[in-house]
Amino acid sequence: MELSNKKWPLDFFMSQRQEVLKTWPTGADVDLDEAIGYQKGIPLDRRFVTKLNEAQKSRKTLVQPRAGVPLISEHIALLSHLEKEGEADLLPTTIDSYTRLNRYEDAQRGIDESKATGKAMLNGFPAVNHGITGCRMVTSALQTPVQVRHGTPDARLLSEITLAGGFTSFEGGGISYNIPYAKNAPMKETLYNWQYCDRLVGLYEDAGISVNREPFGPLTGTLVPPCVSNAVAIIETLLAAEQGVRNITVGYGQCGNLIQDVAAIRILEKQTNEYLERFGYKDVTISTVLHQWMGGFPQDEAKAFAVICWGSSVAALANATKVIVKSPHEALGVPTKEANAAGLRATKQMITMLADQSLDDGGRLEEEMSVIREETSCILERTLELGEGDVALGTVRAFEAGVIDVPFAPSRYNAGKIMPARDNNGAVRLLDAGNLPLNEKLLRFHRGKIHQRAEAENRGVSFQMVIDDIYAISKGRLVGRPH
Amino acid sequence: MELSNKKWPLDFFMSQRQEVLKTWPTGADVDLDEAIGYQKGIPLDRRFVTKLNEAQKSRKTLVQPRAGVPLISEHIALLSHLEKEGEADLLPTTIDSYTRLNRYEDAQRGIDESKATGKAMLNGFPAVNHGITGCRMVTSALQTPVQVRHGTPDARLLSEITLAGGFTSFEGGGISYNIPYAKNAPMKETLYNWQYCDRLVGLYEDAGISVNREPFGPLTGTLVPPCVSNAVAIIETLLAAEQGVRNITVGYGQCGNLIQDVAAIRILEKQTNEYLERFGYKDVTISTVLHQWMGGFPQDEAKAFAVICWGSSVAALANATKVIVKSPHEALGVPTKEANAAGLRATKQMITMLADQSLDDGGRLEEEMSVIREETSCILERTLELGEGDVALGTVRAFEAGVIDVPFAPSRYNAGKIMPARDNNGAVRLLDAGNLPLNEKLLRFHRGKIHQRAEAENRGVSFQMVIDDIYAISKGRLVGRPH
Amino acid sequence: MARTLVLGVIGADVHAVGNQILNYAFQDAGFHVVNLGVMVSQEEFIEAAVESAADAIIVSSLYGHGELDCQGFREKCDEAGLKGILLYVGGNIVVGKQPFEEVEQRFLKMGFDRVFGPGTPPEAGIRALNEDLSGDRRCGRSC
Amino acid sequence: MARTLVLGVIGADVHAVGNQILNYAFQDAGFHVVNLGVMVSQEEFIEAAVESAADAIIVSSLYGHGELDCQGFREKCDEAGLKGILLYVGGNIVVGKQPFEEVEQRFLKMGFDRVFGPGTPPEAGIRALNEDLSGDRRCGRSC
Ligand code: B12
Ligand code: B12
Repeated sequence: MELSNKKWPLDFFMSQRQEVLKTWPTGADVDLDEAIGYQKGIPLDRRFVTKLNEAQKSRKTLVQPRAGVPLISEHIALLSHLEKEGEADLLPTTIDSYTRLNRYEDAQRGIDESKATGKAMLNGFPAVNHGITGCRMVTSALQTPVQVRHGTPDARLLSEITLAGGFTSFEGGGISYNIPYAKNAPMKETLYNWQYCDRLVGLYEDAGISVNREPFGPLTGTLVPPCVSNAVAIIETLLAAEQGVRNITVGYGQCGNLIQDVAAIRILEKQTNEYLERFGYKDVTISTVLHQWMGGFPQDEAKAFAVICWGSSVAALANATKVIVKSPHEALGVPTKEANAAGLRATKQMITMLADQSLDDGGRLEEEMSVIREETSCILERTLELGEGDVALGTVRAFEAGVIDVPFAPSRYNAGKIMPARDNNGAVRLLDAGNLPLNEKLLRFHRGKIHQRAEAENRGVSFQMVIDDIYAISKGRLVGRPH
Repeated sequence: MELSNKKWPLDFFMSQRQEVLKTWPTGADVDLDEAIGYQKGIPLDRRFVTKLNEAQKSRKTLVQPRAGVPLISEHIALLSHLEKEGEADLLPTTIDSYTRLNRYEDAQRGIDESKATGKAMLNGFPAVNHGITGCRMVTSALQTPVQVRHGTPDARLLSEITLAGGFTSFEGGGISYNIPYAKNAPMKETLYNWQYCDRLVGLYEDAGISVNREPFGPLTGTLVPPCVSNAVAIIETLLAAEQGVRNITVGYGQCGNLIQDVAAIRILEKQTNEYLERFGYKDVTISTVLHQWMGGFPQDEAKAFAVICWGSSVAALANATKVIVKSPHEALGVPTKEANAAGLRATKQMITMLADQSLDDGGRLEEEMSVIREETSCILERTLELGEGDVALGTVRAFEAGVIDVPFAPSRYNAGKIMPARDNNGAVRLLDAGNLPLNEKLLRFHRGKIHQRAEAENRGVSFQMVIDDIYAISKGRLVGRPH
Repeated sequence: MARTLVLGVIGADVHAVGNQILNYAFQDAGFHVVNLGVMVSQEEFIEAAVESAADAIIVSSLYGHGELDCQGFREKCDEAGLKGILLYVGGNIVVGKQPFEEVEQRFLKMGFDRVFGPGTPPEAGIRALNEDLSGDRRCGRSC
Repeated sequence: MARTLVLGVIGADVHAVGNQILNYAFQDAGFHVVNLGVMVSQEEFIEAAVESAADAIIVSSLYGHGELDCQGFREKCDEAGLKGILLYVGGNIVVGKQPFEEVEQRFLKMGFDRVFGPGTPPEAGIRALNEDLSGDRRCGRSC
């Protein structure tokens, strides 16, 4: 079937499904009716959507970690710890990198060696290898709803197994789990594969089972201009809605400047709803997630706490529906459960402490929101144009043309022409806008901001600025100034 | 001599001095000329004033801990650790509670028992007992300027010994080191005793030695309305300036609401300068200090980090000249040097990360600034009226009348009639304004704010609100809501 | 009949907030409270207890000098004829973060009946008082 | 003449940022760099090293599977005729925060000449390369 943003016919989906379930033995256990029956048995208060909706209504910000280890019992112990000692409102199951690339044999080797050495040899939970039974052991052991978090370009089998396994939310998307997470995956292919996942979620929705979906907002986590990540989130939302998804959390990775970050989250929610309405998708509920700083962390734990807390403040002041939490071990390795829980507790304190405050709707915030809105529109409208009205096709062409362009991405299907850098107040701007279809006014705005910084630093505009910015947070700054 | 805000005649000061230096044997070693000579030998970059002026010029926020242990060598080791591992920009020497109350015999017992048991039995450094030599050992061992931080109603001998001992900054004031730190010290007496300290600093200034002075901003650290602490800071500044002090850091203890805190710090600096000008004090340089949350802390260290980091953000966004840092051990006891350094590093990361941002000058900030300015004026103008133009006399009478009134203060010379509570956004307001001379408009403003909260919480206005607010931060909230 | 408590913060300690809350909470719980406030000496505690025929003395110490300030308190009570009076201490009673069990032992040895760690909520004190004072006679350390 | 380095991120690892910076820094320091980017297999490293007659292979691993991905690398180099080629590895090469000395030992045992911990700045790599490649012959693990 040619790629287009059209809801997949059921029989086409079902025929694909036959193939997908064969790609690893555990696939054979998935029976959709049985799975829907199992999901129906999950109490409402253990479902992701319930928690998100409640939080949105009461303008609370929920707290969620990342976490995953190779073995089932250890994974349950880990999540229980984060639930109790971490006071997590939502739980994750982070999938290991082999599974993400469908390398299930390697994942098996990781499981075996982890058992043998008593050390975690995988960086996450290999859900496909553990199969439905393994997944259900995990999801049923906890009071708190659990989400699958991964980075899988082809997550078809993973979605089948984990949804049947009792997870009530599934992260990812055809762009956001391709460009930052793959080198050789054609955009066409990953959009297509994610239509599968979304269609599957749509089937659950049709059966009255509400499953949350979450495009991965931060992309490469490294100086991603808000307009780029917001455009991607909106596209993935439209693609998911078309396949029948009804509950979507759009995400954004903290850039570091308070005004820009709050503006980005606020306008992301607004603009997503606007595009949904424009394309006639009704009954889709949108919530937001802020990811605490996704770039390089300081190694010192006290300093890492500061980075974590700053992200938490921003989430609270922006009234994000949830915040994804880092740990004080971030710079060093996958955190122990204690370090993970400590990151959560610091975040919880910050979030609840700031629950009754939000950022002043002053001039600079409005200004920043309108800049991001305009940039994002430029990108989305050009994308739609390229796709002759079809956002799926448009996305493929937009990436070819560099109209959407993610900095520092590993994928060869990403142009890699834009170069971001911070302005004098730490907001992420474009040092080189590459082929992003920004209008002349916006380009002038970016140039002006970067030059202002260069002048303040008494140096020319150069790649060295970008490098300095990449290291900055880990060295205790936001803007990488020369010494 | 009757108390009045008049510069002490030199011979009067000198005659008092004879008595003061006799109150403990180590006083005999102080020779003013020798001391001035010693201070002249301290390199400029080890002086407090130099660092503060530089920071103010470059709009940097400096980071300073609290720290003090009973024995000299341990104290030096502690401060060296905070200098190196804590990256402190400024150092303290926190004085123990016996010394603060001139109970030098008890302090001696504490020194002796600390030596005997190998445990610190005092909560600070007994500088008077250690004398000039002990102090010089400390101040000369460090690259970073050191300040005396205490809480001493009668600090005359302490100021003599520590200034001769090479300290270049001296905290405190006749109000701020009385009301929160004493039970039975008449205001008249402490104002008088602090005129002595200020006059002494003035003598150093006359000799070309610049010594920083710092009124203690946070007072009882517990729901102190900004107008009360700002009024006290301004009064102590005027009193100090009259005696010849030339470099003053006015302080404020974080209340918790971002807008209110930034507003309080900004207007504090402004209004202090305005009053100085009005009374004709020229050449007095004013800088600001924000104290991280001074009330009850959460016991959990991760949560304590969040409280620390939130204070740091506020200091950075308010562009305070320095920030006084808490440690993750705050709720439990005097911190180990490691915990203290961790608090410092978290603060440093936050401050430098936010160095290039400040809060939007939006409507709510302006509004809050003008509220605090007006309240503070009401208090100060009534105080001046009561003193028939003399601020020292006025202060004594203002406290008698409850025109200045500090909540939760131990002093019987404080009216204790006002009752503060948070509004619905966490700003500290007046549930009961006692005898504070606020105008009707302001009183209506406070009543309105408190009622708004009561309504939101669906309960009546009561003391229970205040209790809930006192516990709130330690339980992870800012506003103490009913369950 | 309401039990009488003498309440105060010992030594040179000026931490007034917790004391005001304890005062409020103990009264609210039905005790008769003689609150001496902050900076209370052993002698003042004892004098007040004698005068008010108190059932218990509740000592707070927050600032760290508790260990020095409390030395010999039980003995002084005994001398003053308050033999067996219930003696509680609570707060941040030593300098620094120390293992609570060790601290507790040291203060029990000094003759306190109960020792409460940092941040103990008033309810814990009230519960303990209700237990220890539940008999119809004074019930001091001996029971 | 400029020394040639083969650079890449091993295994299923997509962390691209550090790789781009190392590429820039090594070139800036005068090396000739063959950068294979991310998701590079042992075979691809070796092939590129043979083709470019490289002086060293610089392996990055960030995502935690480094220990699995690097098994047998030295042996494969030997088989491919790259005996003695300089082999560095760096990044977050194991899962979790582990004592660096132990990790280093494990990777040295696997045949790597130098092992660099989390967040090592490029300059440290450059310094090491300049030392290890300073002779006028290739200087691998044997010297
Ligand atoms: C940004 C980031 C991402 C981005 C990467 C985007 C991209 N495609 O590049 C995204 C979000 C996609 C991502 C994904 C994942 N990540 Co990631 N990520 C990070 C993060 C925060 C920063 C990495 C970075 O860019 N740093 C900045 C650059 C400049 O530094 P660097 O990468 O360390 O490289 C420098 C040095 O290490 C050194 N160096 C590197 N190699 C060598 C070799 C030699 C010889 C020398 C001398 C020096 C040297 O020089 C480089 C340049 O200065 C780190 C944590 C951190 N460091 O703070 C985690 C981290 C590396 N990620 C981690 C993990 C586990 C993952 C995931 C599996 C998801 C998950 N479970 O959370 C996936 C992996 C996907 C995959 N298949 O690889 C873990 C690895 C854990 C471990 N080793 O125990 C880390 C440490 C976070 C953590 N504590 O859990 N990640
Ligand atoms: C506010 C505060 C101040 C204010 C006090 C204002 C005032 N006059 O009241 C100011 C700024 C003036 C101040 C001064 C000092 N402080 Co102070 N202060 C605090 C702080 C932050 C909060 C105290 C508070 O009000 N808490 C809220 C109330 C409600 O709780 P609470 O006091 O703990 O009381 C409750 C419980 O403990 C319990 N409780 C108390 N007694 C008893 C008894 C029984 C039987 C029971 C059941 C329960 C019970 O019930 C109370 C009500 O809920 C604490 C640290 C913390 N807790 O976060 C430090 C702290 C108590 N201060 C400390 C110190 C050292 C000082 C100073 C010496 C200055 C310094 N070196 O930093 C001076 C001392 C001056 C003096 N002579 O006493 C230390 C004590 C260290 C130690 N024990 O090892 C602490 C722990 C901070 C620290 N970690 O260093 N402080």
